[in-house]
Amino acid sequence: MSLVLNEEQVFLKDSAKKFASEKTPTTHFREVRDSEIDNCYDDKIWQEMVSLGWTGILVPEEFGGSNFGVAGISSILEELGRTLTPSPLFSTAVVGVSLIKHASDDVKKDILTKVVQDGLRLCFAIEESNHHDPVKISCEAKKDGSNFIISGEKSFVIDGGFSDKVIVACRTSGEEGSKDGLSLFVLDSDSKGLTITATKMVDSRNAANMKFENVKIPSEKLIGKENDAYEIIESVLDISRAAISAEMLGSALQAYQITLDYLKEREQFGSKIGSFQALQHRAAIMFSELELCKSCVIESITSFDEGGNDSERLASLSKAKVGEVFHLISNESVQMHGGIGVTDEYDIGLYLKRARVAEQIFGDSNFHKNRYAELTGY
Amino acid sequence: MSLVLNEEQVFLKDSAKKFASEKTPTTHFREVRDSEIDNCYDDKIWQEMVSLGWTGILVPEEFGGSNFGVAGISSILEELGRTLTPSPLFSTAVVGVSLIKHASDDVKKDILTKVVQDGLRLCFAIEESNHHDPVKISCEAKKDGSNFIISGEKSFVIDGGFSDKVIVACRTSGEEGSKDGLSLFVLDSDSKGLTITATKMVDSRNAANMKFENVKIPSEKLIGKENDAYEIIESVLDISRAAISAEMLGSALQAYQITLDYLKEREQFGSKIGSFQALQHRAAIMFSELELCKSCVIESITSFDEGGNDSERLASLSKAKVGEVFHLISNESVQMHGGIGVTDEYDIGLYLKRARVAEQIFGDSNFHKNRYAELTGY
Amino acid sequence: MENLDQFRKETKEWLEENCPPEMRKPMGPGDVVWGGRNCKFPHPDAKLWLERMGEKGWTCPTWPKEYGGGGLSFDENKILQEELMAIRARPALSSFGIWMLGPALLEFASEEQKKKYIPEIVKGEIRWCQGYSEPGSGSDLASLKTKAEDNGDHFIVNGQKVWTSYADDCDMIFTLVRTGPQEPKHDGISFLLIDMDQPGVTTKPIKLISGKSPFCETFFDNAIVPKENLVSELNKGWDVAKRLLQHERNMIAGMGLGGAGSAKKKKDQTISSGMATMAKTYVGEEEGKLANAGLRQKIASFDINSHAFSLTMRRASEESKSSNSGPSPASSMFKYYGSESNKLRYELMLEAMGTKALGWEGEGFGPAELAITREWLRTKANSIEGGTSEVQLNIIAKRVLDLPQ
Amino acid sequence: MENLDQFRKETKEWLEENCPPEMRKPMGPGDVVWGGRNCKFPHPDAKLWLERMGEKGWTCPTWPKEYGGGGLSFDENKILQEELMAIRARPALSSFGIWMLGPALLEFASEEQKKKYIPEIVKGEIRWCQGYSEPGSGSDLASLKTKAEDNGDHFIVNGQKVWTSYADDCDMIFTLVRTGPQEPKHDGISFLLIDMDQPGVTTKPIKLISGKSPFCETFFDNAIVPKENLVSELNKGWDVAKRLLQHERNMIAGMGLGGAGSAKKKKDQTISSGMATMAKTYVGEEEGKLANAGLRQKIASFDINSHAFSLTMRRASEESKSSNSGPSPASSMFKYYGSESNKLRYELMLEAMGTKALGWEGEGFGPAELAITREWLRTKANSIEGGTSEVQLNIIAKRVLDLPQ
Repeated sequence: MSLVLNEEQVFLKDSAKKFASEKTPTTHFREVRDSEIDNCYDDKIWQEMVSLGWTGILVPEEFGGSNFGVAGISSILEELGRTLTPSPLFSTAVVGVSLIKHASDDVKKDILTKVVQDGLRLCFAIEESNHHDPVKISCEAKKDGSNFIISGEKSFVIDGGFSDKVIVACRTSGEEGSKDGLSLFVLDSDSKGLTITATKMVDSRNAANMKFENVKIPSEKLIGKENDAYEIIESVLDISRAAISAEMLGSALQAYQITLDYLKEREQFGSKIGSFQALQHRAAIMFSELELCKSCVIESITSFDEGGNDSERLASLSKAKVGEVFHLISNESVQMHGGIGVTDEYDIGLYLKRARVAEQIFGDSNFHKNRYAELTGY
Repeated sequence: MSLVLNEEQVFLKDSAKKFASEKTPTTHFREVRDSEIDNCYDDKIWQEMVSLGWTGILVPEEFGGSNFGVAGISSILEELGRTLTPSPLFSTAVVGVSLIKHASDDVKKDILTKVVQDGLRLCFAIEESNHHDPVKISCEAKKDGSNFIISGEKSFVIDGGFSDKVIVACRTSGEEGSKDGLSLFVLDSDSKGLTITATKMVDSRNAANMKFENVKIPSEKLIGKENDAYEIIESVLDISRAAISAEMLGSALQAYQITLDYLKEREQFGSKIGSFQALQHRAAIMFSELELCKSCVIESITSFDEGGNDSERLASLSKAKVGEVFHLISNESVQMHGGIGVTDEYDIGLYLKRARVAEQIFGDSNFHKNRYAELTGY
Repeated sequence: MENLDQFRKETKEWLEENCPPEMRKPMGPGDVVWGGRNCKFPHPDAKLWLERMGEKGWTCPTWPKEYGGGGLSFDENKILQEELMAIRARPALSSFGIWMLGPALLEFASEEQKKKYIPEIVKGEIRWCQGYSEPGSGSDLASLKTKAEDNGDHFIVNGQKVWTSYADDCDMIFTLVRTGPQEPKHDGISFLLIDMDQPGVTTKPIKLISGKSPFCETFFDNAIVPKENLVSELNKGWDVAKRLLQHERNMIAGMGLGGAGSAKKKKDQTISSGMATMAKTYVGEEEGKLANAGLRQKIASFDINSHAFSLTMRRASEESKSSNSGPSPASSMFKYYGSESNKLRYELMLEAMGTKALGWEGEGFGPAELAITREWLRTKANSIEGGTSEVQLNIIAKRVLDLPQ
Repeated sequence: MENLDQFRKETKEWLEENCPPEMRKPMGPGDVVWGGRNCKFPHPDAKLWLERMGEKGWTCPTWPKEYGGGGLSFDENKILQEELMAIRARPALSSFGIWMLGPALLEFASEEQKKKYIPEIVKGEIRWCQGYSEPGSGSDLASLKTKAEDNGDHFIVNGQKVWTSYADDCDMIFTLVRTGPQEPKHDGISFLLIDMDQPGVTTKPIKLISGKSPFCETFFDNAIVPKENLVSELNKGWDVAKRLLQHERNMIAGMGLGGAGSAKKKKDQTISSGMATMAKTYVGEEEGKLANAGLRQKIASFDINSHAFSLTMRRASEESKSSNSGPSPASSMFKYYGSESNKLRYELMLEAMGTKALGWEGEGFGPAELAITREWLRTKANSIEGGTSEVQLNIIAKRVLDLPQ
């Protein structure tokens, strides 16, 4: 795997950087947050992203996408993460698109084209408890002629509160906890029997609780094979874990930069506080940790496009390491800012809030450390 | 429990402090270490300890002891720990005596009197693997008329290389790992069929491997009831864990003091290195940790004498916390000394070596964290 | 000893008679009585209870009787607290006057000032807030810029304070102001008591990352302060401040408690860790053990440190009992460890609760869960307010360890 | 590309022909060839191998041909290293001349000096040691006191160095000496090459906590050094030293590798962690997982950091490949992280092995176990030698992060 981005990826990253600094600096996030819009994103911005082709980066060219790969979309997310840009890009263009790629040709054509052209919004309903667990699934889909009937509950559905389509992981056979017997379906979010409650999270984004009460769905909406979705789920989760790590890295880098700037500017006891050795050492350690994170992220995001055979483990490496470092940096940043760090007026606290939510997306550091150990054979 | 020593205990502590500084400063340890004596302790010093009554502190008055309690002997060990004083005091006067107190009257009278008067040396053979585990016992004692026949192996027997008597934990029934079926015996170290190999540890003390090959021992040498030794073992281990924590605390305090002195004296870049804020903060954190250790140790060592009902958990608290802090301090001390810290000529490295061995005695921090959680109900 | 038994008996009787039944019920968040000119009592009994306790001086049990305090000895106060606890009596009065200003006045104020202000604090007649920090001066408190100019029989004060808790509800503020701009910075500071009921003093609440807060910014725009409101000598306010900061540190340090060690033992000797019990409900258990091994290990470490810390608080109190030395530089250790520990407690709760601890408001979360999210954010200030952790470590290094400057 | 294929082919052939079979066997601890006037070869083939490799300049493959080096490009060298690896060839020569002095001479020395010293290094004819640290100057290297006085055509050197590795077996020492006591301390230092084969130079081995060591104290008592042995200008030695220190840091940083990430993948795609495999033999496993959950968690954290670190080393090399900038201040990061990581590796091994890792000598322990105990102690010096971790963090803070002084 290459540990340096190629020209195409650098280009995408640069344009995202420009976009974030011009159109979605953190003031944009604050506007959306403090507005009456429940969605917590700005549809105008979303349409601009769509017209830049970002929703099509993982979409094959035959459906209008650019197929620029996981490293491409992740590089964009990293830059958007710097300014905490709120948008359904991750849930739609990474998670949703990667799932739909396994659907039937008809479904693919229908949905992917709309994602690329109109910014159709997708979300993935998988979690059923307060901790990520891709096999702890009891939401049931029962075959009923040429239909399936879905019953059960889902929680922490990222961007689930305002999605157009929902992709849901159900149990079609086997016990809760088993890898066998999982199936994926795609359905409209306004399907009969589906109740969606958008929850407002501490990072001001939305995640949703969903309740399926005998939701009827035709067999054509099955993604992949019945009972056999586990591999698809894990492979899509790994792509998503790598991509969200990139976004988290962007946020961590920016929180660190803001703090570094503050250390160089704030005076106490007649000196810049950045001259105090204890703070210098902590800053230097964070720098080192961030360098390690950068390597994990780039190795991980390029591994999917380059067909590496260690993608699973690299995704866990990346999510575990970046999660831990973003956690550290979000705490240290607030502390180094002192009193103003805990006021809503300053941006640094926004990164702290985002850090904890992002840590939980598709497995926290504990989960991924454990998975890394298992994949390494102990 | 009192968190302040009483007068008697303060007196014992003060006389031990005087003893350590006058008779066994670290130069004494070095002499013994570099001499040809295999025992790694000085018999003259040992006899002085005996004549001061230290071996009798846990011995009831009827056998010539003073019965001054666990807090008394532990306070002495703390002071001896400061100068890394090598002696069989811990293995004899704490572990050995506490075990023998559960023996028959005849055995008690015989052994305890000799411990108090002549400094008879005792050791406890319990471990069978490289990690402490008081129920992982397969060394077997088979009943044979009025005798038992012992077969099996023991390792890491503290001071086992030069003991007069060995107390051995055997399995008389049940499976390895079971609490039931354990029995204790006391026997002479020159018993027929017993092979003792003294090992030289990194702290220059001795621990022994023991091989029992059909060692015959009369039933009267059973301590406590057959098959029922588990409770005795755990209660003695807890006393021993508390006492060794006190010794470790003494060593940690001294290693810290040596380092603090060095920080005030060593110059680099035209300043005392103790003026560098990064080192100051690390020193201040270690100070705080040591204060916590002091509280754990005193609460734990007084709990046995005052009949507290939380002694088990306090022993684990103390061993876990002091183990971790001594670990930290031994590492930080060497680092803060720089180059001379890793030379044999300076004392600080001796504390590092001692720290790791003491950490392993009757359970490392991992073991005791786990035990603390279990005793607390999770 | 006999006297103490007698005291216990009388106290028990007095409390039985005087503590209204309503005041023995558990408190809700709105039930704190802060006193002050516009005091809001949650219940008429709360007023009665404050009056009775204030009359006896038992809102400030150990303060001298001559200024309205209870005049109790260390041991008598221990008994009083035990008996209050026994009937689960609510605190009659909570106040920064009691916790912070009072002790400083007793040590530094003139006889007239003590006579005037201490009884008001004891009875809860005046509600005080603290005006130390300024926007430019955080840890470096002495760099404060709010200035008081001599104008004959009064000072004219101009400037701004931040982090003044409850300033918008308070009657008076005790402040540090610069009176000697020419002096080296510590020597030009004075300690002033300022009445907030005047046009020259205005306040504005501060919004925190955790949401609304009791903190305010307080602005002085030609505020008038009579000269008799100067405590200690002119330009000697720093000594008062230092002592007050130690009191504040001790207050905040106490928050680090609450792990397994401080858990109450039940009669059947089961000991439980609040954290682990809570975690079990969110991650489950296997054979009695917390299901997540990594989390279990972290909670055990936390509980051990918490236990050790609470023992250390107790040891310090036992040790100081005889020497009666008051707050020492070691209080920095408690402030440091306590606030870091409290932050860690909430991080662990978040880890245990997963997505359930990440709600902000609205549906999908229980009220207790939402409260934990907010409190987690609130704890981030623990290691900043009352002197940052870094400042505490500096103090330990210099004053306790005597390391070179 | 074609040229490279051709180069690979020729290299393969040459190695096949010239690398003696004995030199393709795994090395024991005594098999390192250090070169020098009194070089001890473990086997006659080692001498042959050194002569052949030295002749081609392949002991220093990328150094210029005109001074005896191999003159290879970056890519050619990569191929050479791959081919050497493929036949498991032993290094023909290990030397501080190659690792440290040579690159500095190529950058700073005069033409005459390069012509004289570089070929000797390439061929392993002279064994060099480094004389930087002094008893009073650890991290503050520039406070060194060893002085060189001008005495016409030579200097007279007096003073003492410590931590001179293998000084007792070396022929020459490159040193920093004070030539300008009047100057500010960095400006009065010169870089001198001193022949140790003279009565004025004596050495004494240093015993470490880990036992015997290659380190020595080196004493200069009126040692004579010809003026042509001065590298760079008089009083400009600090520039040479700084560059050399960066090389040293890079060398030591490499030691932090070796966790799961750097483990070789076998054909069947199983990936293994050396640490975990080792730990399993000492603490056992349950259903394929390391039996001790706490230790498993710690090893996973370590492996993750190790993996991330090795990726970062690789990334840095890929990034610098095009820019060819040589060691940067970021090398401090590698030195810091690598040495801390290596210390942690051994602490974890001790934790896994329990009492088995605590033997010093004699019966009861395997040779590998005893070696780990010693190496654990030896790693404590990793974060001290070549600039302490604290110094590295200072450098990052100042040079990389540009934080104020």
